[in-house]
Amino acid sequence: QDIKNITLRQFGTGVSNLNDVAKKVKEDLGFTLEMTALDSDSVTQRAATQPDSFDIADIEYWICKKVWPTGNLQAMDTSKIKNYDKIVGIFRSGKLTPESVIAQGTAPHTVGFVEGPDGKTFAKEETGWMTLIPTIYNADTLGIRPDLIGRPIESWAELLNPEFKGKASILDISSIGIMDMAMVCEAMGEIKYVDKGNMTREEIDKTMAIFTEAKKAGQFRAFWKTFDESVNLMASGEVVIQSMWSPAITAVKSRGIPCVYQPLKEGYRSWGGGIGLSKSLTGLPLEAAYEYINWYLSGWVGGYLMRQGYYSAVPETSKDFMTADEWGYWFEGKPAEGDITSPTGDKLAGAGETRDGGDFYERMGRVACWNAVMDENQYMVRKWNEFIAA
Amino acid sequence: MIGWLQAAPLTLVLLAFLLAPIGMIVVVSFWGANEFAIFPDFQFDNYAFLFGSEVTYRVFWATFRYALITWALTLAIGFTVAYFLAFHVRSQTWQIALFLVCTIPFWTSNIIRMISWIPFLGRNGIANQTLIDWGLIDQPLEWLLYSDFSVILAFVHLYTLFMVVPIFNTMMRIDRSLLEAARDGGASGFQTLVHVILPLTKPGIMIGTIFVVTLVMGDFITVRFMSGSQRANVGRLISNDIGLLQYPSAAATAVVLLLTVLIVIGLLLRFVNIRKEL
Amino acid sequence: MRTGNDLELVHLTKRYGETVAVNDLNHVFAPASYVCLLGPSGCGKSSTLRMIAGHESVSDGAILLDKSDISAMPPAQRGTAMMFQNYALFPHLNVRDNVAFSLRMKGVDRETRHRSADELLALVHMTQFAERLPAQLSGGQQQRVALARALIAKPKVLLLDEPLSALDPFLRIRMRAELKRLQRELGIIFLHVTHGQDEALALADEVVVMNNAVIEQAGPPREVWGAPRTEFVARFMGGHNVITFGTGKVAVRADEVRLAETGIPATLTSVEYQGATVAVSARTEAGEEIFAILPEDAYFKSPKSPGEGVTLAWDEGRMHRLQA
Amino acid sequence: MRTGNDLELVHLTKRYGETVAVNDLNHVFAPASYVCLLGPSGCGKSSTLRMIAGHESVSDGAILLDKSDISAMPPAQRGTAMMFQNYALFPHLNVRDNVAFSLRMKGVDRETRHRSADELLALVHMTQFAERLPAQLSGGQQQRVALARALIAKPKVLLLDEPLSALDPFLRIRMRAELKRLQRELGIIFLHVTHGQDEALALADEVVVMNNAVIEQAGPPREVWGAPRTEFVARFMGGHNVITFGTGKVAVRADEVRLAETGIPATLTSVEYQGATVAVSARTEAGEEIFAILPEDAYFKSPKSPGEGVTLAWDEGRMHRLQA
Amino acid sequence: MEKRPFSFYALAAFFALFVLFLYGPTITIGILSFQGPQGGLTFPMRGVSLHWFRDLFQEQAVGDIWGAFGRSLALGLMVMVATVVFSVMAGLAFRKRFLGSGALFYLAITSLVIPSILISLGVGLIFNQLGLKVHWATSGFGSQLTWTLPFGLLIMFAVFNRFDKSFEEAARDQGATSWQTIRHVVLPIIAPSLIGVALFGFTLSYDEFARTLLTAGSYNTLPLEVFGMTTNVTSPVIYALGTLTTIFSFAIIGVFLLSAWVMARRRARRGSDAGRGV
Ligand SMILES: Nc1ncnc2c1ncn2[C@@H]1O[C@H](COP(=O)(O)OP(=O)(O)OP(=O)(O)O)[C@@H](O)[C@H]1O
Ligand SMILES: Nc1ncnc2c1ncn2[C@@H]1O[C@H](COP(=O)(O)OP(=O)(O)OP(=O)(O)O)[C@@H](O)[C@H]1O
Ligand SMILES: [Mg+2]
Ligand SMILES: [Mg+2]
Repeated sequence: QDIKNITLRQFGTGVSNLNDVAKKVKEDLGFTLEMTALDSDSVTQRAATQPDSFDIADIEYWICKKVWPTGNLQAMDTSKIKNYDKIVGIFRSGKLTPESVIAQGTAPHTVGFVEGPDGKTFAKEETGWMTLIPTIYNADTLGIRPDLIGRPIESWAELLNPEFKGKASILDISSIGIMDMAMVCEAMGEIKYVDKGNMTREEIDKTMAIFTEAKKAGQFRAFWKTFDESVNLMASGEVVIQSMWSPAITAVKSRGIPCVYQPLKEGYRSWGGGIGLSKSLTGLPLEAAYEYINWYLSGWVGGYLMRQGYYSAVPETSKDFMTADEWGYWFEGKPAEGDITSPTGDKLAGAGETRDGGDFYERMGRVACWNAVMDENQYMVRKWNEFIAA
Repeated sequence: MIGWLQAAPLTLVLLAFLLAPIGMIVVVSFWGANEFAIFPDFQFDNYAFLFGSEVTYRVFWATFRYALITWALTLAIGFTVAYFLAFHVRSQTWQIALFLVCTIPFWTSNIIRMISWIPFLGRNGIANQTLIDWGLIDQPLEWLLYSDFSVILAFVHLYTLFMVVPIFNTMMRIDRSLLEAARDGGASGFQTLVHVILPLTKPGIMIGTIFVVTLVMGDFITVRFMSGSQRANVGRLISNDIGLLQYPSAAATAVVLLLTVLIVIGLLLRFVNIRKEL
Repeated sequence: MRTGNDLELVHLTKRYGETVAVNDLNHVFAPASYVCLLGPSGCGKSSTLRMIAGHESVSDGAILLDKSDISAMPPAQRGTAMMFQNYALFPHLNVRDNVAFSLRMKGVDRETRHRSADELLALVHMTQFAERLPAQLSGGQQQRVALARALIAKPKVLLLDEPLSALDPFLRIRMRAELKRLQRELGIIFLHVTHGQDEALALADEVVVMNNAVIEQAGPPREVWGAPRTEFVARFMGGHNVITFGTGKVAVRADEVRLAETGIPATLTSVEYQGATVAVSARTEAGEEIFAILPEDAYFKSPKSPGEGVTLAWDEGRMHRLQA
Repeated sequence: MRTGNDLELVHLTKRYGETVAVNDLNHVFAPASYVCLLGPSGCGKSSTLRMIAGHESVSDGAILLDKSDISAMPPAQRGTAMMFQNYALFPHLNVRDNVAFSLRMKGVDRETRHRSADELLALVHMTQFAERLPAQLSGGQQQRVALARALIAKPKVLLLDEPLSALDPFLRIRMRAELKRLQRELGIIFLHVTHGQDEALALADEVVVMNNAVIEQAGPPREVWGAPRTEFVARFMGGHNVITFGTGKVAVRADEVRLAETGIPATLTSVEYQGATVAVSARTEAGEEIFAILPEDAYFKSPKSPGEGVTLAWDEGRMHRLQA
Repeated sequence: MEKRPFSFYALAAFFALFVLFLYGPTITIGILSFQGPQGGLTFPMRGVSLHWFRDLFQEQAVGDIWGAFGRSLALGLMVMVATVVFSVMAGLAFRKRFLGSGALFYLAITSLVIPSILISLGVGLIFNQLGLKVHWATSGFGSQLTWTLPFGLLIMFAVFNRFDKSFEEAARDQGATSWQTIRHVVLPIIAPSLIGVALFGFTLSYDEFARTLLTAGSYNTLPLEVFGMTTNVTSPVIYALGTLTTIFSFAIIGVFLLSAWVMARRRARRGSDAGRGV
């Protein structure tokens, strides 16, 4: 059987499920990759309940924490991953540099490994069997409209500043939203968390109480759930400050609307995504999947994603697929020398501009917490529902 | 015998895709769940939590409120439109043509249409711009979007036609000479409307009510989009639970919602014999 | 002679786009008369009636009731009332409320209007059905309710559009006696549209025959039937033969034609038994069809069958010259 | 005498739950006869017809056509054909295809069936309308098409349920002549249900009067009209007075009653002009209502109005004793 | 032409406003689909171009519009055919009483009023528990039928309530078998209403979101795809899609009305004696 006849079905959110990737796979590897883009709720559901509907799951690490125990995914043998050694430390030991402190929350490496091919529980350190192969990740912060705010923003606490009444927003995905809330509450000095990624019920209650009060006072214009909504909220001026994702900023900017991904003194909230393989994948398709993963880490995709403002799991391979100027702008935080364009050709920055937040190490080194699933998740979800209904 | 054969496809579809799922939902509502999976069990936790939470009552109330307001508006608009089509548009061809014109927007995906309300109603949207240009307001109206107003606006937009059709259908069955008889009896146009047309249109209104009320009570996507996730109804509660893999909890809420809807509809059905009135 | 409550049509015309449904009618209906408007389908009877009632606008001309022009007034203020062919009873109201409808519209209080309604129900012998819904009544009963409803406003003119056509023949004959009785008791104009000349002859004080949007002939039934002015009226009223002579057309009543020894030879074409009489038709050598109504016993003394030769005869004096 | 194509009902009964719609009918319809089934509403006429046609199951008894029981056969194999009151022409098929429908069902090829259809259309004078849709035809034309369609299967019995009631009075009289002509030409049994005794008298070779689910009287029209067996028949056929004497009831034909100098005193209650005749009714001192049909000129020599006293008389020999 | 009363103009104006309201989003979509290449989903317009229409026919960054469109079309057609066939059969069955007809009727009503997300949830759960694969053509198809069939059935009730039984008796009298009666008489006569059922079935299916949400399997239908696309930067391409859909619907309806008009004309030319006493 020819590997070229194989079709792999991948699903994930629109963030990374790009048709250009599938096209390139066809060119470079010869087999077909079918991409299905879903909203984040559906992604979790698919992964957890419909193992037959996909071969490759493109999900986030915190989702993995929920999905892995269903047994729908199979562990991957790192020895088959060529660039395994070059994957940044965050996804292996948890440390970006040997001296880094591991941030709170569901750090990727804590759910990145299992004991063996059939392992059900996550391992503490590298075992040679990976749950997800890391693909992209980023450090998130608040996006702002500098033109409409007109003053420097330095703290997460500004999100609840009454000055922005009716012009603020956060996202309505509980696992992520609660982390943003925690960043805000901590910055306001209202709560001191033991572990933002694993709150106690009291902490959850307190956090929610603060935000519910703000919501009732009309602080928020809307909540957003999809990437697109956040872009529209910002671009249309409905909202001037909100939690946001990096490419969303890029999208707003590409319309000529000023928008800043504002680094804040309390640090970033980070997230990471990876590729998992369906349990039912065996034989030739499985081989194709490994081939795909190896290709994924070999640089082209990394370059593509980095040019959108994400980071690649194996930055050094991506370098070959980026111009020096691009690499300098995106990775090293240097001022651009010429126009910086997106993979689709839209101009994102002109000469002299620098990326918000500095270079890779500065940004990823200041991560305060990771998107998380906590022990009290169920309780938190119910509280979240109450918050929305309030 | 032949009757059974003819009814078989409908029956099978309904058994497989309606009754079985309902059964499943009822069963699952007693199951347990953890982070990632649901497991067979027999516990009342889901219900206990549901009825124990003050949010449940608030959300059910919000759902009823949406249903009620939407119903009142769709009824007022739907009745007027149906009245116009039935009594003022004379040729059948025109009636059909106008109907079709009303249905065309529904061929564009609901989601696309909902997204497009934002540039219309937003702070800097057409509506606010126009009002400011006309000098009617100085400040943009915030409540045009992401509010109960926008949610209900979208509901009315989506569901008025479901009210128009049955009312129109009933109106077309009213004998025209009754209207002349009313005029002959000295009734003004308005009196004719109140004393003759309205009572005779009741069955259509009932059927339309059934459509609108159930559609609004079961909705989750409109509320989410149009309120900017700031409001909740029962449907959203369920869909949130589903999104977070809390199927048993979703199922319990669903069972309660279903019972509520069925009770409401059961009450409405007492007033109208659907099969006869069509 | 023009007295109080008479109804006059002056150059009354109705056009629907190109069609002229009613063409320049001029007629005075005497007070307290029972008038039957008769004519073939589409001749404009309903249009005339509906213009008088106010359910159709007048294209031209005027309608004078009691000498004042009512043609621009709303139906309820004209002093006319209409009874519809299908009765048009409000299905959601019971009999009493149907009858009391117009009073309710005027804002008359419940008790008063129910009392008035009950009086009218008594008039049409429907008191015991006051609580029923129209769907629970037979055709004849419905008709009486419709009548009561039309009469409650004390109209000066009652307009009836084919009021009997929905009834079966027996009921029809009973109800027409009832109509006649009521008209006598009330002493108002009844303007009754019908297809049936027997109905018109039986009921009317005055028969108005319409054709092609105009009045062809009007007068007491005996005059119209006995002396039809035109061929159309002669044929339409029935019971007449229209025979063409060189000088013009004449009408001969069918019951005046005899089978005799001498007369016009003809071939029998059909025989219809009618009970007391037998209607035979025969074709003359000129190709004209002539009908004869023969007394039953006379015919059956020497019955003939179609195809046989017969001789037709009538008294010269019974021939009646037609104008057109 | 029993010959070939006769139709016999044997203990024919129809029950709908509790209601007995047709109760133990026994009757033989002679071949090639035009039979009218007459009776008040709800007496079971339609039920009888529909059982013969096969559209209603038989509760009890048998239907023999040509001596073989057809009561269990499907409609199309019985040798009967039915013409429906509203004609039931298929609105989506043109006239020719409507007529050819049954041949198409049998799988007859297009050309043959069109040829047969055209023959029948010629028979009913509808050739030129072959391409039209039913909605484009007038009532009378529709009726002819329905007739042609019913006849194409060459039935031995044609069943007609109130075929003329949808037509206006003029058309009705024309179409009944047409029906009679066709029946003569085809020589098959026509079984025609009607409400109207005039229609029955005019058309029928045999009149069958039903009442309360049974046959009250059957026979040639002249016999039924001239010698009604029961009070019901006498009243139903019309034209008769039923008068109670100590010894029983007698019937007197209304046209035999005269206004005379001596006789039974009575008060005139109504006068209906009928054209050639005048129908008057008067109430005797015994409270009985008696009708008289008087020749027009005789009456108008000394016209009377309601309320006046009159004296009624008739020849003793014209009284006819009733059985019930 | 009769002079129209004042109320006619008032109502016509109201109706026009209603149509404008229905078309509000459609018009917004229409305008915004001509955004310049730099423009987004919201006002202001950044130039005017056909860029997004061209873009619509090229591959998108995310998602597969045409694949999803194809699936939605296929699913819509499947649902349409099944709805027509099943509801006609059921409609025929319901003309006589049969054992369980009452229960089946109430089941259909339940199917109509059950919130759609429950069907989605239940069917998803069942397939999951039975180990079956969810696919738009199986579970998705079934779920959508629970929505379109009750509507179809109600329309069939309306149709058969007005259907004159004597047509069938006449056909049987003419020797047609039951199947021939249905094939040659019943179906052609009710055909216009069937077009209505078909259109209805297709529209409901084409726009259905909630019932397919958890039952579509690996591949998205169009509404799901559009929703999925909003997880990345959504461009006015979806507006271009909306505009094309609208134009296409207008075209279909135009053709439909035109052919109806032509047919009426052709008939009129052959003349009519209807209502004339001949
Ligand atoms: N609303 C209308 N629009 C156009 N033409 C009409 C309208 N109503 C009646 N007509 C035409 O006017 C003429 C007279 O109609 P009208 O109803 O007065 O006749 P009619 O004598 O009552 O007939 P029928 O005995 O059939 O009731 C007919 O040619 C009819 O077609
Ligand atoms: N399908 C039915 N179910 C129950 N009862 C019926 C049905 N059809 C007829 N009947 C009853 O049977 C009796 C005879 O009805 P049938 O239709 O034969 O009368 P008919 O003589 O034709 O009356 P009409 O002159 O009104 O047509 C009536 O009492 C009627 O109510
Ligand atoms: Mg008329
Ligand atoms: Mg009958």
